[in-house]
Amino acid sequence: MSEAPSREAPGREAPMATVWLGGCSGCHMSFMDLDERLLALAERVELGASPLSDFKDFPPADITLVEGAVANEDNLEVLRRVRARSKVLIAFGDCAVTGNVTAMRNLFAVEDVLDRAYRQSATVIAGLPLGGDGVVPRLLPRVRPIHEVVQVDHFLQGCPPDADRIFDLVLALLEGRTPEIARRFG
Amino acid sequence: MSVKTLTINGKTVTGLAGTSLFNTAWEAGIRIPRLCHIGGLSDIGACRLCLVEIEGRPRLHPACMTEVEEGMVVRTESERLHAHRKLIVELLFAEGNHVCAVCVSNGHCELQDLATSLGIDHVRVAYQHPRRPVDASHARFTLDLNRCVFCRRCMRVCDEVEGAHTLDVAGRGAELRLIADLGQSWGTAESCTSCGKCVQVCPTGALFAKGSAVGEMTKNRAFLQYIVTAREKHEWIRK
Amino acid sequence: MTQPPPSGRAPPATKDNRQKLFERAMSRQAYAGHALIEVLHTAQELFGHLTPELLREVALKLKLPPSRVLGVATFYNFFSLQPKAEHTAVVCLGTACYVAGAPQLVQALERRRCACAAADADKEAGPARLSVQSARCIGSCGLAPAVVLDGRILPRVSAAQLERELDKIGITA
Amino acid sequence: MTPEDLNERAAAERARQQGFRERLHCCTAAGCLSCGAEELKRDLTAQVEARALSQQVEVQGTGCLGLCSRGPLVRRASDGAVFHELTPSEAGLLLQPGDAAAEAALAAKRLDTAHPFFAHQQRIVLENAGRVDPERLESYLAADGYSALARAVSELSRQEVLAELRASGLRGRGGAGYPTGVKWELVAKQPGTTKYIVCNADEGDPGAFMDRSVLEGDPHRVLEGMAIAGYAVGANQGYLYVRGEYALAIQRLQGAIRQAEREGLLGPRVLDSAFRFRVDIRIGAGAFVCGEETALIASIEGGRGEPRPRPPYPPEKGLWGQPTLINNVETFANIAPIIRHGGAWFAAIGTERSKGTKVFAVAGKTAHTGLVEVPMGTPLRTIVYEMAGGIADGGRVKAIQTGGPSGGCIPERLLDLPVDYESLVGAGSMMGSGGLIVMDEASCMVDVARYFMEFCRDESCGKCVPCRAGTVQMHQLLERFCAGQAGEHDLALLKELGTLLREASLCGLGQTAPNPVLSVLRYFPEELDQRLHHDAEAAAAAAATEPA
Repeated sequence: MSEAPSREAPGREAPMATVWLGGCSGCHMSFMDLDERLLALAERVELGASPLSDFKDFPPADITLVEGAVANEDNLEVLRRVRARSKVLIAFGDCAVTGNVTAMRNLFAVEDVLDRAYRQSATVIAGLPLGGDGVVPRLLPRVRPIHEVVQVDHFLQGCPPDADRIFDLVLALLEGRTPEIARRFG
Repeated sequence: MSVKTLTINGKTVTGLAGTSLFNTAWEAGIRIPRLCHIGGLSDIGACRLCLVEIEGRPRLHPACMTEVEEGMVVRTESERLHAHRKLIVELLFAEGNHVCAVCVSNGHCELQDLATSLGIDHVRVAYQHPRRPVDASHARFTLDLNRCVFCRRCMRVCDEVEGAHTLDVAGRGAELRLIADLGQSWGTAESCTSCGKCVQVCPTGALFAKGSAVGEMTKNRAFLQYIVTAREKHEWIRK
Repeated sequence: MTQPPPSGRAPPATKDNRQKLFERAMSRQAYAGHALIEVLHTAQELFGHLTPELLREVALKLKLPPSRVLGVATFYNFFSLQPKAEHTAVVCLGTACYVAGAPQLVQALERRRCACAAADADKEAGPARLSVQSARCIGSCGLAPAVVLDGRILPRVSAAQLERELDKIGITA
Repeated sequence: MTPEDLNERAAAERARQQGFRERLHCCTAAGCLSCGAEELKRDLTAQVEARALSQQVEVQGTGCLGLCSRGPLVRRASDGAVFHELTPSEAGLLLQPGDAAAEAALAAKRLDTAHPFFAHQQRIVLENAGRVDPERLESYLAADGYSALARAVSELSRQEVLAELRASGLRGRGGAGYPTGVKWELVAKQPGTTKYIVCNADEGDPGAFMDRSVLEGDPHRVLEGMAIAGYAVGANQGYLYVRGEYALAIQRLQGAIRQAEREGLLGPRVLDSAFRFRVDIRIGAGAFVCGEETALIASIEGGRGEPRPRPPYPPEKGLWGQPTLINNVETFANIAPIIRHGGAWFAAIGTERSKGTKVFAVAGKTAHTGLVEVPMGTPLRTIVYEMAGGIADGGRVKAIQTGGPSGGCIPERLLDLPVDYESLVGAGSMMGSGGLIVMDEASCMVDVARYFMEFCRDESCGKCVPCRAGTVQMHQLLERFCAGQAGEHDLALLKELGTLLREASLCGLGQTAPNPVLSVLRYFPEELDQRLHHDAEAAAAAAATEPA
C-alpha cells in the first residue's frame, strides 16, 4: 500500500473513488440510492475516479469502494493500481467480498464459458472476442474475491449493500471513526 | 435418575445423568453454535462447532455428544473456541458454492446466521468452486448439492424418523456426496415417501421446496420436536 | 492393488456358476447386514466390478437400504463401480517409493495410457486397455520403487524397465 | 489337543527337524517373493529330490529375514548363515557341504550376519522369522508355539495373566503407546459376557510393513496372542481386520486359523479347557482411516469406516456396543513371549517407560533397507548409520521421518534420541507403527510435508469439517509454497489451519495430519522461508493468472 496524499488543508474535501470490476454495477446503483444524502456527501468528498466520472489515470484517494470481483487481466491490473493509490480500500458488495455471482463461472473452464456466451448463444456473429488487440482483456482462469489479490481494509457485504450501510460506512471513515458494519454475511 | 451439578461459563447448572452438555446448556439459556446437531435426531459430532473446553481435559469435546458429569467445569466461549468456529464456518463457505444472493434460503440460513454471529466478514481460505450437481427430478423438492454442508440431518431424519433411509452419503473426503437409493435421480428413488422432512431439517438451501424464489424458503423445524414428543411421551396435543 | 482378497474356499469361477457362487457366499455369511463388506469383496471378485444390479441384489438379500450399500461401496478404494481395464498398473506411492522416484513411473505409465487411449479412440467402446492406479503403500518398501503390473510386483523398477514390461503385454507406445 | 499333546507334538517335530543334516529356510515374505523366492524354493526342492537328499535336507519357506533389499534370501540352519540374491545354481551349492569350492563360490553371496544390521537386533516379535514355516503349524509348535496359551488356560487365572501383562510394561505398538495391561484390565472388568478382541492389522502408514511381515511369517503368533487376550478379558470372539492389499497375509492367516481350529487350539474348547475362542478375518477394503479404532469398528460392522467421537472408548463400548479390546499386530505378537518368560523378563528390556523392543521398517536412501527389531532406547543414530549403513552413495542424512502421515521429521542433529514413545513425541514426531524413512540432502522437506498432506486429504473420511475441508486447504497452501507463490499470510493461514485440525478434528487422522507440516516449521523453517514470496501482492497476482 503506498502512501496516500495528506489533505492539504482541514475542511477540504476528501478524495474518494469508486471502482467497478467484475460485477453488475448494482452496488453502484445502490450508491446512487443515497439520494439526497449524495448532496451531503458531495460537500465532504471529492469524487475522483469513478464509473460516474471522467478520468484518465486513477487519482489517489482516501477512500475507495471497489465493486465486483477480479475476473480478467484488466481487473487485476486496475485493482493493484487502485490499491497502491488508496488509503482505505473497501470491498464493496458481495462480488468483491466473496466472488458471488461473478465467480459462478468458476465451475466451468474459461473456454467453455466463452464458447457458450459467444458461439452457442450468438444471434448475430458467432466468434470469440479475442483478437489479441488488447481491447478485450483476457479472462483469468478463475474469478477471485478482491482480498485474494490485494489487502482489503473493510468488507461491506450485500448484494447489493443497501444505501444506509454505505452511507454509515463512508461517514464513519470521514469522521475518523472505526466503522461498525452491520454484519450479514453472504 | 441422578442429577448432576456442573458449571457452564461460571453458571451452576444441573442436568439429568445421560443428558448432553449441549441440551443442559440450552435448558440453562446458554446457546452453543452448532450445525449437525438438531434436537430429535441422533448426534454424530461432525461439524465441530459445539466443541467446548472442559477443565482438566486437554482435548476439546463436542457438547452434543458429551454427557454431563458431576462437578464438570465447562466453558463454551473462549478466544480459542471462537477462532476455531470462525475458521470452520469459513471452510464450509469455501468448500461448496454458497452464492447467497441467488439462494432460496438467503436470510433464513443457518450457515449464514453462524457467519453473522461469529463476525465473519470475509473468507480467508480459498474458494474451491467444486462442480456439484443439482437434482430437480423430484416432483416437489430440489436437492442442490452446491449448498450442502454434509451435516447429515437429512439422512438421519429420513432413517430415524421417517424410516425410509432413502438418503445416505457416498464417496469420502472432499468427494463426499449425498445420494438417494442407488445414486439415481431422486425422483426415481423408490424408497422416498416424499414426506419432506429432509427439506425441513436442512440448515441451508441445499434442500428446498420447488417454486421457492430467492430468500423465500423458510424451514419449519417444529415438527421434529412434535414427533419426538408424541413418540416418547405420548403427547399428541401441542401445548 | 494386488489381487483383491481371495475367498480361498471358492472353486474357480466361470461365467455360468458365478451367480451360484455369489449366492453361496452370501448364505455362508447368513445374509447378515454386517457382512456387507465381505459380500462386496466376493461380488467384485466374481463379477469384476460392482454393477447397480449387483448392489441392488446385495441390498435385497442382506436387507439393507440401497443408499447404505452404495455409501459403503463408494467409501473404500478397493471397490470399483466401473469395469476393469484389460491391464492394471498400480504404482506404489508409499513414502519410500515416493522418494525413490515413483512419480516418474506414474508419468511414464500415463504417457502410455494416453497413447493407447488415443490409438483406440476410433474403435468401439470397450474396457480401457490400461488402467493406471496408485497405492498408498503396498508394504514392499525394501523394493522401492515398486509397481504392481497385473498382480505381479516389479521391484526397484526404472521407467525404462517399466516401458519394456508394457511392451511385453502389448501396451505399446 | 491337551497341553500334554501339545508338548508331545512339539517334541516330535523338533526330533524330526534334528533328523535332517541340513535345513534351508527360503524367505517367502512378500519382498523376497517379488524377487523370485517361490521359484527358488521350488527349484531347490527339485534339486534335493534329484540328488536323493530328501531324508537329509529339508527345504522350507519362512518369514521375513529382514534385509528385503537383497532378496531372495536363504538361511542355512546349521550355522545360521544367510545368503542373498541367490540363483538356482548357486542355491544348489548349498547342497554340497564340506565342498570347499562350493563354499568359496558361495562366499560372495553370504551376508555378514555379524554386521550391525543383524547384530544390533534383539528379536522378540520376529524371533521366529527365518526359522518357522508359516504354513506349517508343527513348525510353530516346535518353536514353543501355543505353549504360552497352554500355560495361560491350564495354569494361570485371568488375573494372573493380567498381572503378567501389567508387570511387563508393554505399551500399544500401533501409535500413542497406551499401556496394554491397563487396557486389558479395563475390558476385563466390564460386566457382561459378550466381549470382543480385535486385532488391528490395517497397517496403512506409507513406509511401514512390520505387521505384514509378522502376519506373513508367523501368523500363529498373532492368533495365540489374541487367544490369550480373549482368555484374560473374558472374550470368546476375535476379529482380525487385515488390509485388503495383504493377499498373502490373508491367505496364511486363513490357513493358520483352519489348522488351529482343527487341532483344538482355537474353537469351542481351547486346549481342552473350558475356554472358547473363535477368530474371524475381516478384510479391509482400502481406507487408511480404518486404522483408527472407532472407524475400524464401524468397518467390521459392515459400514462406512467413519470414526465416532470418544468417549465412550471401545473398552467400554466397542464392537456392536460391547466391550472391545483392540490392539495391533505387533502388540499381540509380544504377548506369547511375555506369558512364556514372564512380565519381569520383558520389563528388563528397554527403557524406564518404554519396555521391550520395537520393529522398524527402514526405508529411503540408506544402504540397507528392511526390517530391524531393536530394544527400546536404541539411539536412532545407531539404526540409521550402523545398522542401515547411512546413505547409500555416501551422501549425508538430512532427516528421518517416523510415524508416517501422523508423525514428523527429525533432523540429523537429533539422531542421538533414543527410540521410545516420549522422546519421539517430544521431538514432534511419534513412534507410530514403526516406519522409518531416511532422507538425504537432496530431499525437499516442504515437498515431503506436501506429500503427507495429500495423503491425509485423500484418506480423510469427510465426516468432520476441519479434516475434510482443512486438509484440502492445507494441501493447496503447501502447493503454493512448492510453486514459490506463497506469501506471509499463507504461512499464517497454514499455521492457523494446523491448529484447528489438531484441536478440533474428530479423530486421530485429522488431529495428527498437521504434524508433518508442524515439524518442518520447527526444524526446517528456512526451507519454507526460501519458498516464501516476499512480495505478497505480486505472489497473489501471479497465482491469480495461473490455473488453480
